[in-house]
Amino acid sequence: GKPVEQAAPATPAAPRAAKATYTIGMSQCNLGEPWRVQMNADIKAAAEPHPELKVVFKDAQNDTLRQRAHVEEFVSAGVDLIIISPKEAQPLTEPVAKAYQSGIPVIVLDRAVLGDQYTCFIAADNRKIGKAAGEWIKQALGGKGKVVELKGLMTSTPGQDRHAGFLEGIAGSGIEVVFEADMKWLEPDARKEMESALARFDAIDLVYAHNDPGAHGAYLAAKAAGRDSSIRFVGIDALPQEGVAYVAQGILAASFQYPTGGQEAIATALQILKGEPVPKQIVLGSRLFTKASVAAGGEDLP
Amino acid sequence: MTDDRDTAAMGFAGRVFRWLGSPTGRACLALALVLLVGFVFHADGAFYKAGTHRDALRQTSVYGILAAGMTLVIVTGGIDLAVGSVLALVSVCFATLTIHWGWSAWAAVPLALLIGALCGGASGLAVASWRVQPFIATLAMMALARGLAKYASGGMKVSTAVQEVDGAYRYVAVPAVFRAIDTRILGDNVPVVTAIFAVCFGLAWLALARHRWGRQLYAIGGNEEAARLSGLPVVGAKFAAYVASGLFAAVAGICQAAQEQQGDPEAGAGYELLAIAMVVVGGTSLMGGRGGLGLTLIGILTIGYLEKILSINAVPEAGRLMLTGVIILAAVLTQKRGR
Amino acid sequence: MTDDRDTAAMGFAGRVFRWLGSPTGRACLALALVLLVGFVFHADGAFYKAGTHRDALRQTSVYGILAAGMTLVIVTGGIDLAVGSVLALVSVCFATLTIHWGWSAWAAVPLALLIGALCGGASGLAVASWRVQPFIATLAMMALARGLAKYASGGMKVSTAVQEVDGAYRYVAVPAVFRAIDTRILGDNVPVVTAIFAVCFGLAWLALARHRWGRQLYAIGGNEEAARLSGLPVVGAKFAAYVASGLFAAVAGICQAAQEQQGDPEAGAGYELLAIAMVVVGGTSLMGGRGGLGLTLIGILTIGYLEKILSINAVPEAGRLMLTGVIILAAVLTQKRGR
Amino acid sequence: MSFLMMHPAQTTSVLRMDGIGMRFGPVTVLDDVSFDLRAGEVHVLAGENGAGKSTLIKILAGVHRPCGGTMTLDGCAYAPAGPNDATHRGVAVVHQELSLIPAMSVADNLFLGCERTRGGWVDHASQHAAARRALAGIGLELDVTRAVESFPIGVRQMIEIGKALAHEARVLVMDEPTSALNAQEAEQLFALVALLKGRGCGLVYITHKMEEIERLADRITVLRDGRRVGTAPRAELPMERLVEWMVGREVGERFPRHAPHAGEELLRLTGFSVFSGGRSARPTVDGVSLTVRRGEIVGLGGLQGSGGSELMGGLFGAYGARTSGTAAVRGRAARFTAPRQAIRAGLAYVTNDRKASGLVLDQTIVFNATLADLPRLSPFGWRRPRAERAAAREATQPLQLRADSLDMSVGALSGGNQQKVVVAKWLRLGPDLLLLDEPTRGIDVGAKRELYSLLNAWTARGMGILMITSEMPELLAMSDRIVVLHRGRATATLTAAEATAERVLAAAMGQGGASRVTEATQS
Ligand SMILES: Nc1ncnc2c1ncn2[C@@H]1O[C@H](COP(=O)(O)OP(=O)(O)OP(=O)(O)O)[C@@H](O)[C@H]1O
Ligand SMILES: Nc1ncnc2c1ncn2[C@@H]1O[C@H](COP(=O)(O)OP(=O)(O)OP(=O)(O)O)[C@@H](O)[C@H]1O
Ligand SMILES: [Mg+2]
Ligand SMILES: [Mg+2]
Repeated sequence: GKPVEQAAPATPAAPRAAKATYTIGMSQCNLGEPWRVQMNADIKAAAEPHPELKVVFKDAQNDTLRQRAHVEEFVSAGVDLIIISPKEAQPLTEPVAKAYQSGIPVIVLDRAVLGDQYTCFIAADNRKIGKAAGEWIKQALGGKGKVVELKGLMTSTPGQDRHAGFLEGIAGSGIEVVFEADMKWLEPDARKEMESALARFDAIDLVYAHNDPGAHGAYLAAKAAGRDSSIRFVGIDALPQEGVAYVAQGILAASFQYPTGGQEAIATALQILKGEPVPKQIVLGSRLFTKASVAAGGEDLP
Repeated sequence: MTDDRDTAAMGFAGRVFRWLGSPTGRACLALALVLLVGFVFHADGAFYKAGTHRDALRQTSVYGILAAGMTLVIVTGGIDLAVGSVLALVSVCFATLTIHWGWSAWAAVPLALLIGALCGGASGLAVASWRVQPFIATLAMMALARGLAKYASGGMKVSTAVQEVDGAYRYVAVPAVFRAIDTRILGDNVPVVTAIFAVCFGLAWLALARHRWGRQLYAIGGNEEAARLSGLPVVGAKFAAYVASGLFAAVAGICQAAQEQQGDPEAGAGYELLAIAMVVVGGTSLMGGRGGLGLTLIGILTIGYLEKILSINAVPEAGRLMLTGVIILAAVLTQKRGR
Repeated sequence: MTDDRDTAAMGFAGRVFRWLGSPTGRACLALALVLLVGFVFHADGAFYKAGTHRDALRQTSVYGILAAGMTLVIVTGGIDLAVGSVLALVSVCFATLTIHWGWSAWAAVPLALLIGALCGGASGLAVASWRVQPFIATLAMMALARGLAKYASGGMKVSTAVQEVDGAYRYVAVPAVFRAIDTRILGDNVPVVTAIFAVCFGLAWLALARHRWGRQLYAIGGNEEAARLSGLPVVGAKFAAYVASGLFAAVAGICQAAQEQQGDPEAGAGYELLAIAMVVVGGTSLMGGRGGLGLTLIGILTIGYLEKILSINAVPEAGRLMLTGVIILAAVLTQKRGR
Repeated sequence: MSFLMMHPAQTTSVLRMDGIGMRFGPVTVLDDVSFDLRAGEVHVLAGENGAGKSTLIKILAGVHRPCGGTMTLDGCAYAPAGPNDATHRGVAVVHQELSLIPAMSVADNLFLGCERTRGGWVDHASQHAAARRALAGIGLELDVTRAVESFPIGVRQMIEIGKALAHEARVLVMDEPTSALNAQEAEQLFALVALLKGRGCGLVYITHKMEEIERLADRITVLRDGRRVGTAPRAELPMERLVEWMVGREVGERFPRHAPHAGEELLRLTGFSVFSGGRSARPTVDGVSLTVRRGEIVGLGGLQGSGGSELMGGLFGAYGARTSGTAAVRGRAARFTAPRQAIRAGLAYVTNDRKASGLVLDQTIVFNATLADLPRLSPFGWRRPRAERAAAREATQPLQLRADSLDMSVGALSGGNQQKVVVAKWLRLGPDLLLLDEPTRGIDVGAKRELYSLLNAWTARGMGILMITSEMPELLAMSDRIVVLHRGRATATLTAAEATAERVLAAAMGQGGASRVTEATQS
């Protein structure tokens, strides 16, 4: 990732006296998605070499009110730093601000909260990644073709951004989205929707799915219909065991990494705990994995 | 009648023992079991802090409101699977009215309640008048209300970030009614949502234990044919139970929207199972005709505290699910009753 | 008795009319209703393609297997909310055994089935021996099995990308059994999962309609006390129903893993409601003692086709949910029966 | 048929029960009860409601385990592990409460628990044939593939008996088998009893009907409050003594005298029809005309399924709008489409199946006794628990309800006491016109006597009563007029003076008395 320095207001928390151990409270909004499991794993892995760090993980099971309770519990337990990957911006803004004002540094990961009452926000940009995917597809198809879009849960912001970015990316080309459906991030649903698309359209050039399991489900449907060789599949997330693996196996044409930021969060946390200044926002870069670049560990997106 | 004499003769120990054998006693045993877990695993004393208990009550208030309405339906031998979706629909509508359209609470709250009552009424119509099985009628309403919530919100959260015609975002203030619901009263001790829950619960208790309608619900759940032949308004009473459940879901939806400061079309998924579990863990039978709100209150506290204890101990997801399963079963086993 | 003479006198039209009034007839009417929607909204002729129907059957096979097992439980007046979680647990275990540990199908399949049977057995024990209400016993098992699935998989999908000790990934081949299950047979016409569904369905049908055990299940659902007075092994028969449901969920889990080429601890969420809806839309009463697998088959097709028709028409999520709600209700209303 | 096999007549005891005790929680239900049954005898077990008769035979059937005492069967120790074990040892029981599964077919019910199977697979063909044969053996011919619930309650009771006899039985126990049978069906049953007796089978017979005791019993054992009062051959136990043994005091005349005081007309039905099976089916009540006056008891006679229950249900609004013809209550047109309307117009309806349609079994006596009177007991909707208690006490006291407490759940009461709760519920309302469908089903002599006196008291106060009963003596003794139905039509109207058992039966079979149909509306 490429940290982007910003003119950020000073943290109210003064540099603290060095302690033997620091407790970090980590509230994950939902562990039902592999990507978030990976985020926790990344945080854990990054914290492991630092024996002075103790990370307490909590899972809000996709429930905003539970996550709000997490923050309150962390404050009352007196943790040294809070990392939160919020489910919602609006409802978590206030609890996070309260924690921040009580002197506990807060790192917000992946999804934002409103205002500026936190220490640092670390995230990738879904819209940018969606746009990159759109542009890549435009180029791969030579500017025209029939595309199926399998969308993530469209009530979620990542789904909305990956969709909007994609439309931006293919804007002005001859690419036609012939079939779009909400597969709610789920592989079996993606396979079902793809089967319907296959039944309706004899010519499909490419499938753009909002996550790699979705692309994989679409691939399985096409394979069962004997049409997998004439269709290319593009996904997002590029987790090592999913998207990257599919690209390496030649199932997906491309996968766009959506970094978890786990590593960066711990690095930033260490800085904060040592009293060093940190930027207010860190925008993570993305990597593109294709057949050509997968062996080399992908290529940075511009 | 001899029972007064018997009781007098039994002595204190005997009466305690007898009480422990009663449904209420058994339910309390289950709650005690869960609290015991909290005392043993107190998470460095967090369990002994007043704030923890206040938060536990606040967190469980929305479920509790649903469970209170659910009890009325379950007593008739029915079930209402739609409450979670109705909650979402109402939260979306309420947020749209107050945040986007700038309605005052005096207009928005009644309309939100009306929406909940209409959803409940539709289920009630299907169950009471058209005699559709409650499980399937409310399952249909569950899908329908969720679809309406997504439709009404355009699939987006209804928050204070309002999109203008030109696509730019404008931030509006959080409505006063949201702030009013999401604070604490009585010397900063009681969350307003908990007070709302207490009022809802009290109303439901009055209706079920002290009003004629409650009798009718029990009679319908116990023997619908006998109730009909005794001249009870079976269709009307049943219909009203579902309307009440929809109303309570609407209240829960308003509380949810206020606490989240937005209307979320995905809110409340799975809450119906939690609310039903609260009613049943209390000891009310899904066969209808037995149980009551006293038991439901114990069930609400049992499950509410279970969640809180697992949460303050930061039990990981897998362990939490397993423990929830085991403890619910253990709680119910202290009651040992079934169909 | 006069009814034989009546029937003879009725003539063909009368008999058709009478059949339409029977539970089977009513269920078929609901299916016809859904198919009619398909004929009207055929999505540029996609509905008329054989492939669409083949896909519809494949997609609904996993649900169908669950619904078949569910029918056995529902006939006893019970319910099994745990099937979705058990499916996930089995899919994770099966994937671990075959992909990571390299077991052959001959060893992995029996062990996977055993895991399903054990989960079902635990629910059955709670319901039959300890007399816990089925709803709550299987709700506890639902949480427990999901927790176990997450624990066994470490919260990650178990796929062909295997992590080595050094953190690097190694890709193993998709096991032969996965490929075998995820193909088509009989001249590429019948998906193997559909064949598996047919076998499961046939077994369940035989057991319920032709075996002594089936009589016992109906009797228990119809009047448990009378069944006991008639000397039926009530506890054993009920227990076996839950074991069977667990076994069927295990078969569904294996099919799911094979079709996804991985074990997903999040798989099967909400499938239990779909399976129950299939049983009930068929016309089997949740009160127990009535209905059967013939009706369930119609219910499976009704809901399976409904999903497919909404999908080929690319109906957006909100509309899909609303239509599902309305059509389920319409389907059940053609049956007009309830508690 | 297995039960047709010949056994040499024996006089030795087949079955002995010695010092049997039974407790439910703290309540002692049976205390040191001894009982013996000889081969080829009918041993009647008599006693008041709640005396413990059913409990005793449930012990015999392996349903309950006694908490004391011993049993021997054919000289061998007998301690059944469960109902199945008892059946295999040759003890067959027809329980008081129907133990059939309503939604299952007749054949499936008959062989429930001992299906005819090959390796577990049910042999439906042979089971159907065997079921048909078993039922033919008790004079019943019906479609054994039909669900039991599609038959009227009387037929169901016969099916239940058929079920007990489908297996070879050394001892057959019948707990109030005729409580749902009409005279004709009862005759069939008595013939069957004689047949079995002749075959050397020992029969235990529980009944509250004096005629049956007189007619069938070889010996009689009387229970009171869970203790055995005595055992005697019928010849040595005249009826008055028997009743005294049962009740513990003299009861007096069985059917108390009743002076007719017919007053103004309460009910007039003209061409009243009920389509209980839907408009397209044959009406179950077909153009019946009758009147009931104040102070009058009108009996409805007829065979099982003749439509009496439907007539009452239709009149009471239980079938909604599925009625035709005219009904007038106190001279005003009254076509009730919901029971609520009928209740408001001063009608009350005691149905013939208290468990299915009379009581909320899980709930208390107070709950049930005040259920129909809720509107009055809860002004502005709010209930007054004290007033409810008082009302329940007031309503149940004259009926001499035997219960530990008014807070007992009704399901724990004996059958007769349950019936009293149903009656109490309706009496609370002080109805003008009382519809009674088998009001004395399953209640003991003492209680019957009480009920008859009450009927007389109520009619004296101006209530009109329409009553269905399958007990001919009751019908003849209590009715001022008798309307006989046959397949939904009124075939005769007889005054008390004209009515004889023969005439009623003939009309019930659709013969004779036909000329009187036109007079049905006159009185
Ligand atoms: N399961 C039970 N639990 C508690 N008490 C019971 C139970 N079954 C019966 N009793 C009580 O036992 C007593 C005897 O009941 P039982 O049914 O044997 O009477 P009975 O002589 O058959 O009366 P009836 O003539 O009315 O049928 C009654 O007081 C009844 O309330
Ligand atoms: N559930 C049912 N389904 C179909 N037919 C029924 C049903 N119940 C009753 N019947 C029919 O309705 C008619 C009347 O039945 P029922 O036995 O209730 O009459 P009844 O007047 O109560 O007889 P009685 O008063 O002598 O007991 C019969 O022809 C019977 O077959
Ligand atoms: Mg009895
Ligand atoms: Mg009758």
